[in-house]
Amino acid sequence: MIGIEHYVAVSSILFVLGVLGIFLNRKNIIIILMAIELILLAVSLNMVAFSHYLHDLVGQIFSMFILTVAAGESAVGLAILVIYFRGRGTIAVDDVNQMKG
Amino acid sequence: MTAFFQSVFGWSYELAWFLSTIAGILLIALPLMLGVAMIIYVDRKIWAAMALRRGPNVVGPLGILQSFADGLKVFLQETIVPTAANKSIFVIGPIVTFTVTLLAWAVIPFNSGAILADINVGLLYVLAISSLGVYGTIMAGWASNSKYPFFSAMRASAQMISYEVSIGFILICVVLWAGSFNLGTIVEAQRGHVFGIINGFVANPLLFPMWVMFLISGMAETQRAPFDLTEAESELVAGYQTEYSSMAFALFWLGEYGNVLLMCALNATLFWGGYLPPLDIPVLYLVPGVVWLLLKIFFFFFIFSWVKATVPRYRYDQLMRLGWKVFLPVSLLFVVLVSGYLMYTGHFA
Amino acid sequence: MVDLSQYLPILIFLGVALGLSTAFVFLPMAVSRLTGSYKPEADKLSEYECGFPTFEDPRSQFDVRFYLVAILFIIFDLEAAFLFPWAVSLKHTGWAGWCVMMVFLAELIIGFIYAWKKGALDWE
Amino acid sequence: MTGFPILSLMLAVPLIAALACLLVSAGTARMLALLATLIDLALGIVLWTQFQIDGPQWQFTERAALFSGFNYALGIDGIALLLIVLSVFLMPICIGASWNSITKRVPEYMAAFLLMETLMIGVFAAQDLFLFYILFEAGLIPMYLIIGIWGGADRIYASYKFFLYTLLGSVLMLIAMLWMVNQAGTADIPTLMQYNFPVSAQKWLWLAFFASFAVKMPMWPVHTWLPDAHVQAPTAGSVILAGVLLKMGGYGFIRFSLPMFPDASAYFAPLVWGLSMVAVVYTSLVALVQDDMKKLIAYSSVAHMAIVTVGLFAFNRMGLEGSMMVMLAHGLVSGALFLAVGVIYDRLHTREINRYGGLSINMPKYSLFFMFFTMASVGLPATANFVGEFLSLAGIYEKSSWVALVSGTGIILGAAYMLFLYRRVCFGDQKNADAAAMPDMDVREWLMMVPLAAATLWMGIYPESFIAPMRKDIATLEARLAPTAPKGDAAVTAGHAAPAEDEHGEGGHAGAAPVEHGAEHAAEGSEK
Amino acid sequence: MSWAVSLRLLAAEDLLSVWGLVLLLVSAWAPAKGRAITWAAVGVLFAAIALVWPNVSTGLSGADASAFYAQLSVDAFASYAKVLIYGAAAVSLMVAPAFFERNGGYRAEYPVLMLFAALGMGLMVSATDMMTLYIGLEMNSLAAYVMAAMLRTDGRSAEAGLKYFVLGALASGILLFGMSLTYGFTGGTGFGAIAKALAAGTSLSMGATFGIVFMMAGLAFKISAVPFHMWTPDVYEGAPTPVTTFFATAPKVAAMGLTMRVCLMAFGGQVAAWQQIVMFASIASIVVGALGAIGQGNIKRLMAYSSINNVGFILVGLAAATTDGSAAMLTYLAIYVVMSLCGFVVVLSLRDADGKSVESIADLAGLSRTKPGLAAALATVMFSLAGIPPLFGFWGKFVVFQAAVAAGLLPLAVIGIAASVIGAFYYLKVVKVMYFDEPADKVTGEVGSLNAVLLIVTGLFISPLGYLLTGWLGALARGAAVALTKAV
Repeated sequence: MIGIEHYVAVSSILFVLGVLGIFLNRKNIIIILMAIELILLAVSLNMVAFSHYLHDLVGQIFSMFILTVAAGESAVGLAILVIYFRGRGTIAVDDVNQMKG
Repeated sequence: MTAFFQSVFGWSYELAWFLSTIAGILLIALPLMLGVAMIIYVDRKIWAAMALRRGPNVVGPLGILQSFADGLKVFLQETIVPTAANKSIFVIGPIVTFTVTLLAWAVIPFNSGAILADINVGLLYVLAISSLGVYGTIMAGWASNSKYPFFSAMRASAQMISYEVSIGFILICVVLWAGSFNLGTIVEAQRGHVFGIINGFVANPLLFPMWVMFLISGMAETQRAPFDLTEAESELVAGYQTEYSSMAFALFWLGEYGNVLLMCALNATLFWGGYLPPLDIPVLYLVPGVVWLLLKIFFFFFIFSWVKATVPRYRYDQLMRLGWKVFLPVSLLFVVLVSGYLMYTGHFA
Repeated sequence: MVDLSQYLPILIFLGVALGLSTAFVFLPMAVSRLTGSYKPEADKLSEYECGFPTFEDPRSQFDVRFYLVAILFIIFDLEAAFLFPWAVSLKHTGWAGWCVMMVFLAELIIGFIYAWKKGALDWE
Repeated sequence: MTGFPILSLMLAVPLIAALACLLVSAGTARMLALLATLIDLALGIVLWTQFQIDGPQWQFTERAALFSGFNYALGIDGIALLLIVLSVFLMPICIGASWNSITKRVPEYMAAFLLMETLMIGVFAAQDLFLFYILFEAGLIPMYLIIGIWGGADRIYASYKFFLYTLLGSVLMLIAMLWMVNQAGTADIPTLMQYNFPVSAQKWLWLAFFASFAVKMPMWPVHTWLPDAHVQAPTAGSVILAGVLLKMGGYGFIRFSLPMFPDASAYFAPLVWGLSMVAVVYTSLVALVQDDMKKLIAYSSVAHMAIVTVGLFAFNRMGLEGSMMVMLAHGLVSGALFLAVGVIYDRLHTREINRYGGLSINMPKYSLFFMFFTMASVGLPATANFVGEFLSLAGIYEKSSWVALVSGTGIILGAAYMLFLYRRVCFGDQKNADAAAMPDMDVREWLMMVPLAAATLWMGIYPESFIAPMRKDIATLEARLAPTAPKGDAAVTAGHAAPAEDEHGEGGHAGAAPVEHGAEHAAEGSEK
Repeated sequence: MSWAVSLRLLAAEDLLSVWGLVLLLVSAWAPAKGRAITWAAVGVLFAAIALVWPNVSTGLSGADASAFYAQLSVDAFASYAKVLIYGAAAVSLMVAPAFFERNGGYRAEYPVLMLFAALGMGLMVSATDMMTLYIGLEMNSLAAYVMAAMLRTDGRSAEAGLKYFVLGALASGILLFGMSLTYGFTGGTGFGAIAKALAAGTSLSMGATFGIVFMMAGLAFKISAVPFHMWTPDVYEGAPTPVTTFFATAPKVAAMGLTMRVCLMAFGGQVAAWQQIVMFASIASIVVGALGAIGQGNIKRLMAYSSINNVGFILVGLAAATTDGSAAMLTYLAIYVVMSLCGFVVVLSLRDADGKSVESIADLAGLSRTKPGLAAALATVMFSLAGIPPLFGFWGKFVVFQAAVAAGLLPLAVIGIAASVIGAFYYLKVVKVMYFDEPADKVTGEVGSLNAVLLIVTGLFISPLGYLLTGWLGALARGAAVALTKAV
């Protein structure tokens, strides 16, 4: 039977994948955006699983908020990315280095 | 059916359940594919008739086997995967499109209780699955690594998601009235909806405009004429399928028509009482529900064809304008109106 | 408790559908090799263009409006996500729930009006 | 004791003048600064005359709860009185010294100096631990600016070194203060001076305070900022640095380390002795080989301060009084020496000793003063330093003859390098034409030198004027230290040569072994 | 509790949200009226301060302050933080139009975004439930991301926005993951429920420990504490200076307030679980902030490292985990906000003859002769940030270390304060450049009258005159801290 620990394990794996995706990815900023979404999905999964497990609706409501905010976040992220691309002509991660120090 | 398998063959519950489910799936998928093949033929026939032409009439009686001939032809064709393409994504594109088309049918109630997966958020499921359809399009356009498919895919996806917004709000009106996401429940909620006799939300003055918008949105969503802007020979060649050939190409076609049928089915289910007869009169219930549903689907398909044959094509800016500046505000307004009316009257399902 | 068993057919359906469409894609490939219609050549495999090699990376540039549409979609579609649970539970939440959602919708509409006024909804 | 807030007034006058200076022109700023410092000097004299030698320990106390967490609490005893008087006495001289030599940004310069005066007076008058700390630290900023803006070529390095060394020392003290206040429940200095902290904690606290005061003092090996700062600071900056700022370290030992942590002081006394011995010998030797006049005097300051610490950690009246006297005397003498250097620096703009020579020929009056202060620095009897050094060494001799012996060599070495300096500058041939052409002192320089010389003589001939106000306070301190003070190896009381070993077993009482004329007095103190 | 009561408790936030929306529409119709909208927004922020002020002075706490079914609390603690937040937002709004008009155009949306950011921060510090916490946090962050990238013509601005976005989103993700674990293993999202589940004495489950650790990591990102500080210098440098002014002040207060509430209210019963993390972050921030600043040539980057450094000092108060510690943090925050505002107003006033911003420290050479007022203000800020006593900045460090010592955290206090000497080094460097070096004559632009007024007001606050406020400020901070710890 699938228990809560399985959900937590899966979401932890997703979470770690997301974090690694941000730090190991050297190619494309869009991938970073996706990695962030992955993290948020991991959290949502956790929330829903715990909510089910605890017989408590709050977790599910929380995951709704997370989803919505994630949407807003990616909208803003995309907008910034567009501005960035217009100025720089590239979205490679390694090129985001105009400021150093 | 599970019980049937159990009693006849003496199988265990799990096995019987599994086999009956498989059977159900095949009962949906195979006729659907057959239906798509036929509907392509029908489409061409209707279109021809409106243009006072004959349409396909060579293969088989009245040309009825035309689609099968076409199918066989593409099946035997060489599959070309362009050198510049991202091979795996290129191949996955049509698979996604067609899979998604099939999957959405899992929650459509064909008759009272005749539903493959009677989940309580059926409508959300449909919405979610149909959103996934964008992926097939965008994958195809992207993976082709060629100008025209790419532009076409961008257009197609922008168009699809634009109308999905207003579709979402429209569906909320339906859900408000039905009080459930379960498609079966929604259909049942339409029983005797108006004056206690007319089955279907469509006769409701608050929901009728919603249905009109849903119908039009459905055309835009499935890139049917007059919104078939993804395919423009002069500028975009064959749209995002330009680089495709053989069955991969055909799958997009199948997918497209499958989606059209799904839209028709949703029109029928959400606004026209689904498997219910038009009027809540006992005698009409003698006809099986699935027949009513099929009739309605066909009726809507006829409308689709009719529009395709008669209405001039929209420009892309007009299309986006219609979606964002007309449908979205109007549907939002109706969410307010419908919910306000329901609150005021306390008339919940 | 939610009966998740109803989702199992969907999973099976997914398997079947995937299998079907995969077969549709790959079978012809095999068939065409058997029948000998599989004759790839460089020109055939080049991307579609009007008789000359493509000038530039086809993905390099496209209208930023597509991004804008995507962004708008994300916002409005996700806001609708709040409406769904509200719609099915309106009779339980009563006027309070209705008023709160109207406030929410008002904010959404203000954002919509802003976007409209700013020309985000125009397509030339 | 009239209730008139004279201390606040002394703080306010230079502060207001400092702010006013920023708004006026260079010439006005000079006058304003001189006026303010002279007013403060007058107030300081009033303070001295009004101070009741037999009165309560803390006089002129003021208290106001202006702040939360610490109080605006002022008050002075004899020790603080003398240091305040020293400060206000030196200030007009500093302003005078800068009268012509500072030409750029005069208003800011004067403001910085006046601010320094406020802070110095405040440090000595503060009766709240945190008020003390704030004022103590605040001195860093104006001093940093004085060195950095108006200093010599290497001023930036010097100003950094000065700032960071002192800051590091004092932040540790802050933590110790926080702990003490938390433990004792009050930040009142007089109360804390009576408070008995646990012995184990005392050691840490003592070390933290030591970190601050040793840097400020400065003690070897954290003295290195001092020569740099002195060399680079303008003349008046050097005067104030040597004359007053260094005394804050000594004042800190007297006011905090010794009375608040008597056990730890005794425990760490050998450490202080050791460092002081090294400092006396080492810095004296270093001073011998200096080519730079200011650096030489700076190293001599370090050596003198080592005598101060030795005296302080003698734990007896002689040592403590001697230390105070050395501090006061050093304030006058080294200040005067820096001024003397300043006088010729203003003319030739070099501090290199070899550029001068034979000044006694063309600057006889100057040479006379220079001679006088050189002698005073050496510790010639009848000058200020003699009294202090003698008392300090006598005090420490009671505790450790070896320390006294080694420290005593400092006097000899001091004579060596100072006379060597004097010979090279004032005697011999006039090697350099430009040095030979320098005019003698003018009226302004006379006005600065004469008071210093007079004060030095006064202190050397009639030290009682200066010892009297602090006698009672020193006695109190000695009594506080008596139970824990380490035993001496060379008690010089005739006829009682042996008892040191015998009394060893008798615990606290034994350490009080008094000597000389203050014996009864001190013993009574320890009995109370 | 009725809705009306809740709404009345949150009157300031109601006002902010309504006016934010109104101004949004106004900005759509009158995009050229940026200045008018700005002043309207400033007025709204001050009105909001006036509305929350009574709660600070009366020390409102407990159930009286709880709104919307214990989702939010407008106790004295939240209100104290809000006063700082709204005030800082108002100031950084006031200085914005002039800057943007010189650098490629002012957008009327800026004040609107600022209002929403302020609203989000108000919710953050009020939140007594992880859900409201998250909403407030994101409301602030989303507006902040956009503001960072506001200067569309400047590549650095976009890059700053992008970096801030990516790392900010990552931080929210980590924080959220921690929240989800906490929710799962304590069974609630309300701080009260969590505190009850984690009551002192009960042993902490593995999952809840992870939850705390992840939440601390996410919060550390938001307050830019080491080791999650790396975004700060880039964002501070790249963002338009008024935005940097804002970042350095209001969100710091909000994130710190949030951290305090989470640590002391939700996890107040399990101090041992987070105390060491906080201590480590504190010392690391102090040291890294100080060391990192040494090599910086850009004044904004320097301020960024300085903010990291200061966060370390503030965290010392959190490590104490006492009411004293909280009061000290709040006092420090107030002083820090004013110091930063003053510092950034100076930075905003540094302009060359063409009106371009001067950001290089080397270009400040000899500023004390060309612009004595500016130099004096910046020097005051620098000494104050370094915590040199007569200036008010010392007071913040003082109270914080006092609390740490009182809580028995002597080693932390000793290490922290010793490391502050490193920090003094780079603050001195700025003073050195301005006062000791020969004039470079780069900064020749006029200081506007608005900036001058702001400089005088903030400068007087951090001058020694500030000590006269210690009693008043201390009482307010204490009232707020009591409200926070009493709520447990």
